[in-house]
Parts: sequence; C-alpha cells; structure tokens
Amino acid sequence: MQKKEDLAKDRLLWMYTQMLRIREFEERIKRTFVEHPGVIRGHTHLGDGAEASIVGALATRSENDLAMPSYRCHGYPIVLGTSTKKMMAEIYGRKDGLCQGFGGSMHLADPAHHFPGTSGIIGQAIAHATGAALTAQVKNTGQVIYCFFGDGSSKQGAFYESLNMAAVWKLPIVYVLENNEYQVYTHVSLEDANHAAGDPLSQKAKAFSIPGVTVDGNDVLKVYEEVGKAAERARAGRGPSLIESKFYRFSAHGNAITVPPVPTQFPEHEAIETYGKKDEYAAAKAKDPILQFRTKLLGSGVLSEAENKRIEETVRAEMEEAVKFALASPFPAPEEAVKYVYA
Amino acid sequence: MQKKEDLAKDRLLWMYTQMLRIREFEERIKRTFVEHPGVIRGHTHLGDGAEASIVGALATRSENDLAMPSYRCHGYPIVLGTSTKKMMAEIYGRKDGLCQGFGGSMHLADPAHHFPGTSGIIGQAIAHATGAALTAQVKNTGQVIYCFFGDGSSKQGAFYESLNMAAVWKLPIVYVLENNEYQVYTHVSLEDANHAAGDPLSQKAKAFSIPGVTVDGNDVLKVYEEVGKAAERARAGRGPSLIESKFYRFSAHGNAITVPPVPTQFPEHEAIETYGKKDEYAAAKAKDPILQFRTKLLGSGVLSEAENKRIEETVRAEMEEAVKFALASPFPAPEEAVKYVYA
Amino acid sequence: MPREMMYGEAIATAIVEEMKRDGDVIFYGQNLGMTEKDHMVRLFGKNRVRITPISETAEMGIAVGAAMTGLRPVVELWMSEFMLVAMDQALNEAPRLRYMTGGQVKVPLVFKAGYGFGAGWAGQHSNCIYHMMMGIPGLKVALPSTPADAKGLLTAAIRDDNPVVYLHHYMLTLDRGEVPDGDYVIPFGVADVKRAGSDVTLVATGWMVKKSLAAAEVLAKEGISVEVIDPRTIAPLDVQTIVASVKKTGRLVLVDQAPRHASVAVIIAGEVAEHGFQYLKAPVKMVTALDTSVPYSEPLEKFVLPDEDKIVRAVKAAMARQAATV
Amino acid sequence: MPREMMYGEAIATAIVEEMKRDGDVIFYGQNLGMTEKDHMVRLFGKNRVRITPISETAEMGIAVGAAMTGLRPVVELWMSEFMLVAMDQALNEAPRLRYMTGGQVKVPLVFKAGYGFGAGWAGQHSNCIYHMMMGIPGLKVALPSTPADAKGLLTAAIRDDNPVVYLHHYMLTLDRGEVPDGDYVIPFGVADVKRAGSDVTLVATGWMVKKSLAAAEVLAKEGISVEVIDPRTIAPLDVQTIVASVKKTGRLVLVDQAPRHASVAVIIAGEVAEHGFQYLKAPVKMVTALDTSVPYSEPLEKFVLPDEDKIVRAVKAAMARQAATV
Ligand SMILES: Cc1ncc(C[n+]2csc(CCOP(=O)(O)OP(=O)(O)O)c2C)c(N)n1
Ligand SMILES: Cc1ncc(C[n+]2csc(CCOP(=O)(O)OP(=O)(O)O)c2C)c(N)n1
Ligand SMILES: [Mg+2]
Ligand SMILES: [Mg+2]
Repeated sequence: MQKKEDLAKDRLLWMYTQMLRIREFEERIKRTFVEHPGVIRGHTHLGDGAEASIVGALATRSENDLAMPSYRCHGYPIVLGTSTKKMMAEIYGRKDGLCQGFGGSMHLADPAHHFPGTSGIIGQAIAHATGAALTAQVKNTGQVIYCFFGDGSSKQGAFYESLNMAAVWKLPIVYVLENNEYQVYTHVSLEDANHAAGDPLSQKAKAFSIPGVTVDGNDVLKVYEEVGKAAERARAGRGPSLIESKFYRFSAHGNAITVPPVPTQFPEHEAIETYGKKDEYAAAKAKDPILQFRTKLLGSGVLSEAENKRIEETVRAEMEEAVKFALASPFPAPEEAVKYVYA
Repeated sequence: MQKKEDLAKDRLLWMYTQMLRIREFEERIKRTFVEHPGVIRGHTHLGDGAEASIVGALATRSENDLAMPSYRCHGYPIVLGTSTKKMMAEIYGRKDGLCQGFGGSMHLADPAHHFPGTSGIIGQAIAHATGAALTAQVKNTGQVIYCFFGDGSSKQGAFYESLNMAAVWKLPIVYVLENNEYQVYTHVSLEDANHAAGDPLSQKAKAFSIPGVTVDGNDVLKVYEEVGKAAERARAGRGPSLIESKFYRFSAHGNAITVPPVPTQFPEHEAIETYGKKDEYAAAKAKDPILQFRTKLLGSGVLSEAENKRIEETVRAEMEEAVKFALASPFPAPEEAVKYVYA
Repeated sequence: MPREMMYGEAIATAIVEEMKRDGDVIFYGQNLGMTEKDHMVRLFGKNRVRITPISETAEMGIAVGAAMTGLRPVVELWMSEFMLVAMDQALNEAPRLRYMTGGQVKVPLVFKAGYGFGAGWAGQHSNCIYHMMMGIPGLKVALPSTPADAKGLLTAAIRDDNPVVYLHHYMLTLDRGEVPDGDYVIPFGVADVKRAGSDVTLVATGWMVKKSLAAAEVLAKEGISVEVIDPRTIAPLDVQTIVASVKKTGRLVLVDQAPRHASVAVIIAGEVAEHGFQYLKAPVKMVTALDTSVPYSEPLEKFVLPDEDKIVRAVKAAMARQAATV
Repeated sequence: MPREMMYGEAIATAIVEEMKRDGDVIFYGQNLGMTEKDHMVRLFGKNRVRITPISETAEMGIAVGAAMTGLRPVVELWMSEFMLVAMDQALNEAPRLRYMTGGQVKVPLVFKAGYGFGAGWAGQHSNCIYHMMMGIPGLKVALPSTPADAKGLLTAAIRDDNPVVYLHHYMLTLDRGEVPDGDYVIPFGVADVKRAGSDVTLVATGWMVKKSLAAAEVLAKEGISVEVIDPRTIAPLDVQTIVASVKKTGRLVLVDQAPRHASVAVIIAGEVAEHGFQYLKAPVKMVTALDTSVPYSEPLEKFVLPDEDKIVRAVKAAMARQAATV
C-alpha cells in the first residue's frame, strides 16, 4: 500500500470521484421520495457525510479484500465497482435489482464485487465480517476484511464478543467504528460510557488489547493512512485493530416511518428536529468531507475547476442513468417470491 | 465501612468462620456424590477456593445490599445468613429445600436474605444484577448490588452491555469478576484477548471508563479493601467498578455429566485431567485462602489453636446437621409441579 | 364515555395512565426521552423514563432484575425481531425465575414491541415471531387488533405480576376506534368475537383480524355467515371460545401472518383436532404466509402474505368441503 | 457392514468423516480442542478445530460469515438453550441471507446442540425449544432418535448448502444401535416408520421415540397394534408419511417432550386437521410435557414429562373414542 503522500494524481482523483458518486447516489435516493413517492418502500438509510471515511478506508484494499458494512450500505459497493444501476433498481424493488428485488436498501449484496451482504440487525454483521476473516485465515487467502458499523452498534454484545475472538485468533480484519455521533435520535453522549466520561470510543480496543485509534473521518487521507496501517497489520497476521472514524451523518437516520398509504420522506436531521441544535448541524456541514477534499485537490493543483466540473457532470449523468434504468425495470413476477428460500 | 486495619477481632473471626462454612458445605456436597450416589441430580458447581473472595467482598455489605452471583452460587447465601439446612435440602431435591426442590444447586434463592436468585445461563445474571441496581437507584434505597461472575462469563455480550449501561446511568453496583483461570476445561489464556496479550482482565473496565482493579482473591482482607472502595464509590452515586479477583477453583468445574443411571461424581480438576499440569494445581492449593487467613490470624493472635478447633467443629456439626436434615426431608409431592408457574 | 383514538395513541395512553397510577412502573428503551422536552420525561422525569443504548440483552435483562426487586418495567423494544438478540431473557429468564425459586420472586414486566411490518421492511424486520413465545410456561403474550384491545390489554399487562410480551401490529398504528374511558382492563386468555356468524368460524390475530373482517363482509354479500374470533392473547390461549364457535359452525378457517409452522393458526388447528374434532364438518383450512422470508419488492411481498382474497377463497373452499365420512 | 455404535459416537464419527472428506468443514465451540492431545486436533489441526470463548453470538455469527465466504462450519453449542442468547443468528441471519440477496450467497453451516436434559438439570437447561426453529423458511432442523439416524442426518446436515440446526438428545447419548458403514446419508424431510402397526399412528421425536416404542410393546401385548413414526427432521416436516399412516389406522397420538404449544405434536395435529381429517376416526390425542418449566426434584420432573405410562394411557383413550359423528 502506498503512503498517502505518494498517492498518484489518478488515485487521488479516483478517490474524489468515488466520494462524489456516493454523494450523488444518496441525493438521488433522497429525491426519489419527493419525485416518485411510494417507489421506495420500508426503511432507507443514507451515507452522505461518510464519503471520506468509506473511500479512505476502501482505498487501502487489495484486490480480493471484502467490505462488510451494516444496513447503511449504499456507499461501499459504489466504491467496490458494483453497478449503480442495479443498486438503484434494487432500492426501487425491481427485477433488475442487485438482489432481484428481494433485499432492498438494507440488504444490498454483490459477492462478485467483494461485498458478500449485510444485516439489518444491529451488531450482527460484525460477527459475520469476523467469520469472513476466519475464512481468510483458515484458507490462507491473504485477504483482509473491512468491517464497518456505527457508534450505536458498538453497544451491542456482538461487537464485544467478535472483537475478543478476532483478537485471540489474530484474524485479518479491520474494524471501522463509524462515529457519526447519533444512533437514530440518540446522541452518543446519552448512551456511550466512554463518551460520557470524555474518552474516545476507540478506547474500547483496550478491552481486547488491540490497537485503538481515533481518526478524523472527514479527512479522506487521514482515514486512508490509519486504516491502511491497520490493514497492513491484519495482512501481516498481527490481528485486528479498531479505528474510530469521526464524521457526521448529513441526512436524518432514515426516511420517516409511516404506515402506508401515508407518503414517506426524509425528515430534518435529529440534531435539529429533536435537539434544536441548528448550530451543531451547520458546523458539521461546514466540515463536509467532499468540500474539504475538493479544496485540497484544487489547492494542490491535482484538480482543476474544469476537471472538477467534468467529474461532477459524469457522476450526475451516471446517477441519472441509474434512476432511469431503475424506473424502466419491471417488477419481479409475484411467483418468484418462493425462489431462493433454499440453496 | 471500616478500614481493613481496624476490623475488630469478632469481625475477623466472623470472616474466618464464614470461609470455613463455605468450604465445609462444599466438601459435604462433594462427599454426597460418593456417600449417597444419585441424591444430587443435574449439574452442581462448587465454590471451594473462592472463600476469601466471596467473604472479603460480602463483608463490606451494608444491611440491605444484595448479592447476585452466577449458578456457582452456594457460597454467597451462606455468608448472607441463609439456612444451610434448607440449602442442602434444595440440592437434595427435597420439599424443605430453599426453593422447595424446584431449583436445585444452580438456582438457589433467598430474597429474604438479600439473595434474589441466580441464572444458569452465562452472563445473563450480570444484567439482572444491573437491574437490581436500577431499582436501588430509582427507589433511592441506598443499596449497593454485589454482582459476581466468572472469567469465562466476561466474554458474553451481556457483560459488556450491562457494564456500559451501569456506567452511563452511574448505577450502585460492584462487578466482581472471579478469575479462577478456567471456564470448564478452557484456560483463560485460550479465550481472553486481554490475558493472551499479558494484560489483566480488569482492563476491560476501560471500555466503560470505570475503575478497574485486579486483586489477590486469595487474600480476604485485600478483597475486602478493594471491594469496599468500590462499594463506597457506588453508594456515593459515583457508579460501578470492575474488580478482578484472582483465585483458583479447587474442584473440577462440576460433577461429571452422565446420562442416568450412570452414577455421577466429581472428576479431577481440569488442570490435571485436561492439561496434565499437576504442578499448577499443587501451587494453587498451596495458596489456599483459608490456610493463608488461618496462618495470619494465628500469627497475629486473633485466633488460638483451641479456638480454631472449636470453630472447625461447630462448622462441621452445622453441615452434618444440614445433610441429616436434607436426607430426612420428604420429596415434594409430584402434583406440586404445576405450582409457581404464574404469580 | 368512550373516546375515539388511534391504536398507537391507545398504547401510549395506557402507559401514561399506568405510570400515573403506580410509581413502580418505569418505561425505557432506545430513542426514548432524549431531552427534557419529551412528553413522557415531562410527566415522569428522567428517573422513570430512560433512554438506552442498542443493548437488548442488557435492556431486557435489567428489566428482569428490576422486576425481581420491586419495579414494574415496561421496555420499548420497537420491533419484535430485535428481541432475538436477547431471546434468552424473554424465554429462559423472565418466565422461569419464579418457578425455579419455588415461588419466591415475581417478575412483573412488559416487553413491548411492534411486529408485522408488511410494508417493504424486507427479510429481517417484517416477520411474525410470536410462535416462539408460545409454550413457554410463565410467559404471557398479547396481540391486540383494535385500539380498545390495545389499551385494555396493555393495562392488564402492566398490572400483571408475570412477564408479558406485548406485541402491537405496525400496520394498525393509525387505525381509529372507540376506547372505553377510565380503568379499562381486558383479562388475558379471553378471546373476543369480533363478528358473530353461523356458517364458519374464522380465527385471526392482529392485522389479520382486519383483513378477516373485510373478507367476512364480502362473504356476507354472498350469503356466507362468518364468525370472526380474535384470541387477543395467545398465551394464555382461549381454546374454549374457539371450540364453542366450531361447535356452532362446524367449520374452521385460520388466518395468520406467519409462515405455517410459525403460526398460531396451526396450533389452534391442533387444539381443535383434539378438543373440537367431533364438531368439525370439514377439514380445517389455514391461510398463512407462504414459506419464505418476507421479500422487499411489493408484488413479491403481496404474493407471500395473506390477504382478503386468499381468505375469501379459503372460506369458500371450507364451505365446499363435505363433511368427513367416517 | 453395519457397526454397532453409541448415539454419541455416531455423531462424532459423522463429523470426523465429513472433515476428512471436505477440507472446508471446520469444527469449533466452547471447550473443544484445548490441547494438542485432543483427538480432533490431532486429526485436523488447530486451524480447523478451534476453541471459543463463551460468546454464542460471535460463535454463531462467525459461522454465518464463514459460511457466506466458503467454509462449512459445524458449531458445537452443547445445549440448545444456550442458543437463546444468540437466536438472531440462527433465525434471522443464517436462514435469511440467501433469500435477501436474491440467491447470491449460500450459508452452509450446522449448529449442533444437545437438548432435553431430563435428568435434574432444572429450569434453564432441560427445555425443548425446537418449535422456535420451525416455520423459519431457509432453516432446516434435525432431531435424530437412533445412532443410525444420528449419523445419517448429521452427514446430510454437513453436506447441506443451507443452515441446519442439528439437535441430539442428551438422554440418548449412550444408546447403542447399528449404523451402516461408509457414506450413510439420510435425506431431510423423510419420516421413518420405526414400528409398523395398524390400529393407531403414534408420532414422536428424539427420546420420545424410545418411550413410544416401549409403550407400543406394552400395547401389543394387549392387542393394540401401534405404528410409530419418527419425522426425524421437523423442518422440513414429512406430513405426507404421517397422513398416509393415519389413512391406514384412522387414529393419531402425538408424543412430545415440550409443553403443548411449544411442541411439534400440536403442529402435526394441525396439519392433520387440514390434510388428514377425512381419515380420522377419533380426535387426535397429544401427550406433551405439562405447562411448567422443568423442575429440579425427581418426582416433580417425572410428573411433568411424558413417559411410557402416559403414552399407553393416551393410546388407549384414542382407541376408546368413537368415530366422530357428523
Ligand atoms: C438489535 C437491533 N436493535 C435496534 C435496531 C434499530 N436500529 C436500526 S439502525 C439503529 C441505529 C444504529 O446507529 P449506529 O450504529 O450509530 O449507526 P448509524 O445509523 O449512525 O450509521 C437502530 C437502533 C436494530 N436494527 N437492531
Ligand atoms: C450462554 C451459555 N453458554 C454456555 C454455558 C455452559 N457453561 C456453564 S458454566 C460455564 C463456564 C463458566 O466459566 P466462568 O465464567 O469462568 O465461571 P466459573 O465456572 O469458573 O465459576 C459454561 C461455559 C452456559 N451455561 N450458558
Ligand atoms: Mg451512528
Ligand atoms: Mg472461571
């Protein structure tokens, strides 16, 4: 893996582009609730705000490494090379969706692109990712597993049990604790003992005697650096690490939960709606990871305004295509529902 | 609470006596498997070796404080004032048993003596004890809850989730992690990431930003001192602490697991049977907490040889009575079985 | 004087009233009472209304310990499947402690959760898992289908000295209905005849009661008189009322949102095979979810779940079947 | 050439043979393979035989993740109730992932556990919780009752591409029986007629098969010919074989170690009420555990659990009942 200082222009622009792709994809999802109400069912969670953290982490991957996030899962496969058309179609419940309409937003999966699948039940996928790392170790594949989960999820027993086992067995896995300050309506200060005591959440690593680091999750290169070290450590057989990546979720937890036929949509962020903290939200927005990276790339001459515009347009066109593709795709035939129960 | 240096002779002898009572009770249980095969059914776990840890901890109690241990639960009620006759009768499955024969060894309970009940499922009672501490806080009773569980149990999600909540809510509870080095056949080095890295298990406290201390669990006064500090802290509203008390289990995990009518009995300790480490076992026995405390009390003149003999005899007579009482007690009537399903 | 209320409102009202009535009742869960502005916090303070981390094992286990020592916790668990990460507390701790201690402790608590999110919540959030809580002696389970039942059963649950799993159906949250005022308590184990009829007995719970009543309306127009029974609690289960109805109608159709072997339907069918066999003029008929997880996409989900049409068809099939000739 | 083996031995043999056959099979759990002297460690090494902490959620969840990515884990869980602390992994993860991903992954694993410790293990260790695993599409459940079935079903379970819960009965561990040599695989979903008979059909699983066969022997002496059927797997459940037998005998008695509403018995009764009603000459009769937790003391425990006597009495009662007159 390259040092962050040595990243070539191409690679930097690739990272920047992935961040834009995630953002634009999520924007289109969000707009769907307004433009095509009822098209997206159930519960959908967006990753805007997490772009630097996702891309910085996954930019450290080797070819066959796996990404295993939670139900807030749109960002990762975008970086891994999954078709955004199929992703959009899945979230729209269509036959051409990634999972043929069986999974929806919370259960995207694309094993062919190193994305084996997710769980909607908090903390449980941390164990699944740990199991994937066991496969890598038993079969000696050289893979590293990138496991992502939220600040709230780090209070689920599965987190603790999994990290202990990964540490004892020295499994090749990097645990990225995405601290976006909230679990649904709850601010981390109300439910995390470390935070309540003024300590970083990465201190939980001490319960497993593994490295625990907190990193600015709005800075894609810092994430790249810290996750990179952890990945190298994992690949070298020295076991897991816990990286607390701190950033802010820009959208509300998910679309409003309403009983059909009441139309659903995205409410305001909880900082505003529940706590009335407009300043907190504005301050977080000011640290937008995409803005920051763009400014840096423009400043260092890696990116020109023209190039930026071109990238933005390409990304916009891609997601426009994705929406069109999804809308045009047929629904699965009802009788298909009995497929895939057993292998 | 008194400082350990200021403990009066009476109190020291009380502590010593309780340790002997626990040991003798467990010896009688163990002998039952030989003297009255078949009388004790299911699975029975003994607390010999834990006497200093149990007594040192519970000697710091205020009158209404509760003790909530795991299934290895004989020692605690003995100290709390529960009738050893009724305990023995329960383990013998009799009508006059503490739970009228419904519970057995793993499920002793005596709420009237501040011992609300136990669970046979690993880790789950840690949450129950935490709930009892919630009652104490909500009702402002001034109680402290003493929660005991094993090294193995500290790898169950319930441990982690409970301690986080207790820390966030600053509940009045002391968590005593009884590190007797084994969970059934498994040495702690094989399953605990802290231990594997050469760190104490009390380091887990860092995951909750609460005090974490390791204490010599064979030294009743040291346990008294550390648990006492934690209890005072808890009572003062400053929240939970984790005390790792290190001692050794002198008996095998439990009686052999066999299908009736094969007679069951206590096998050799796992250190010998599984690992062939006779030396480890002998070294642990040399640190017998009762021997140590007796030597100390004899040395300091608190106890005379004659007095020691008298105490030993009284204890022996008590447990002899308990066995007689239990054997003489009738079995519950079969039809009783449908009682107590609902309150 | 009865008051019209939404199902969700009836639930909230029961909690508030019981907390006013009894200072030992506490209420906690995830994403509750974040700030001092919260309605419940304003009424009862942060000592009795608490927010928890995503720690179901601790949340539920703490309730067990708190109940053993004198509180009456109501735990908000949001979605019944979340209980699966901590099922031991609901099934192997709360209902067994009284028994194991020979009656020395009681464990009065309510585990409250929504279920049956048949609206695109897909494979892990939409399931009906109530069958797991049946056959667990010591545990009670309520599945209200109307605002009045929601209020009366929750009030009973909070006052009960035993652990109760109270499951309210997501799809009914906004449904309106009359709720008797004041101290309204519905005893557990008493089924309710939601619609009287004479040709066929139809048993359903939760959302399926609504669908069954709609189907009964359609069938009435075709001259088939359907008696719709809602057991309301599935533990205890009021088999007697169902058998009495079958005695009258001779025919039994069971509707359930769960897959067949996870259904209350199949359990009732089994009970009637033992206790109501002599009254049956035709085989029992079950309308359950298909044997799949719940899929995301709407047409798939619709195909899997029971609906009015399927119920109508099942009732007609039951009517068409001749009496068994033995 | 068949070989006599103990039930427990048959289970161990199946694991060893499958691990020899397929390098992707791994075996782990608590208190397994502590040292290099361990039989399994010697055979397969510490990479494939592993010891775990008391962390069922991680143990089971890791199996799910490992299965999704190419291994075939067999997880030793010792006692089925321990799964309750991690039930989500068994019921809401393993069996749903294939479906939710539209068939993109498979999750071939075995959760192996003992159950039914009816020997003084008391309230939390002796229960039968298999009903919770029924009606979970995607999940398979085996309950072998003989050494041969133990071997054949475990072999099938390990080779199955789906998650399987394999529950072996504690009380049968030392029972001996002939086990066919070599590659012996019993397909899932095929009930076995353990004893042919013509007067009454008796269905049971696990330990209850043994008790039912003993009861059938007693009844034979009194001139009642009992057909004893063991479904062997309860998911899938072979209803057809049972209905075919009822068609022949006209009478059905169901025996189950679980309390009534947690039993397979009541589910089979329900199925027969729909699919075999026309063949029944008398009401179905169930012999299940009483509705209590399992008590510690021997006379209490005996009172609660089904036994030979209770089965004999139930069969006689079923024989005495007249055909339903409709
Ligand atoms: C066991 C369980 N409990 C509760 C939930 C409901 N739930 C879904 S997402 C969520 C919040 C997760 O917060 P966090 O881990 O911080 O991730 P974020 O949403 O911030 O990305 C909760 C409580 C669940 N899915 N599973
Ligand atoms: C959830 C669960 N898993 C496994 C067991 C089986 N079990 C009973 S005692 C025990 C060992 C506990 O070890 P530890 O916590 O160190 O306590 P100790 O026995 O040493 O006092 C185990 C694994 C159980 N009872 N519950
Ligand atoms: Mg978060
Ligand atoms: Mg131990």
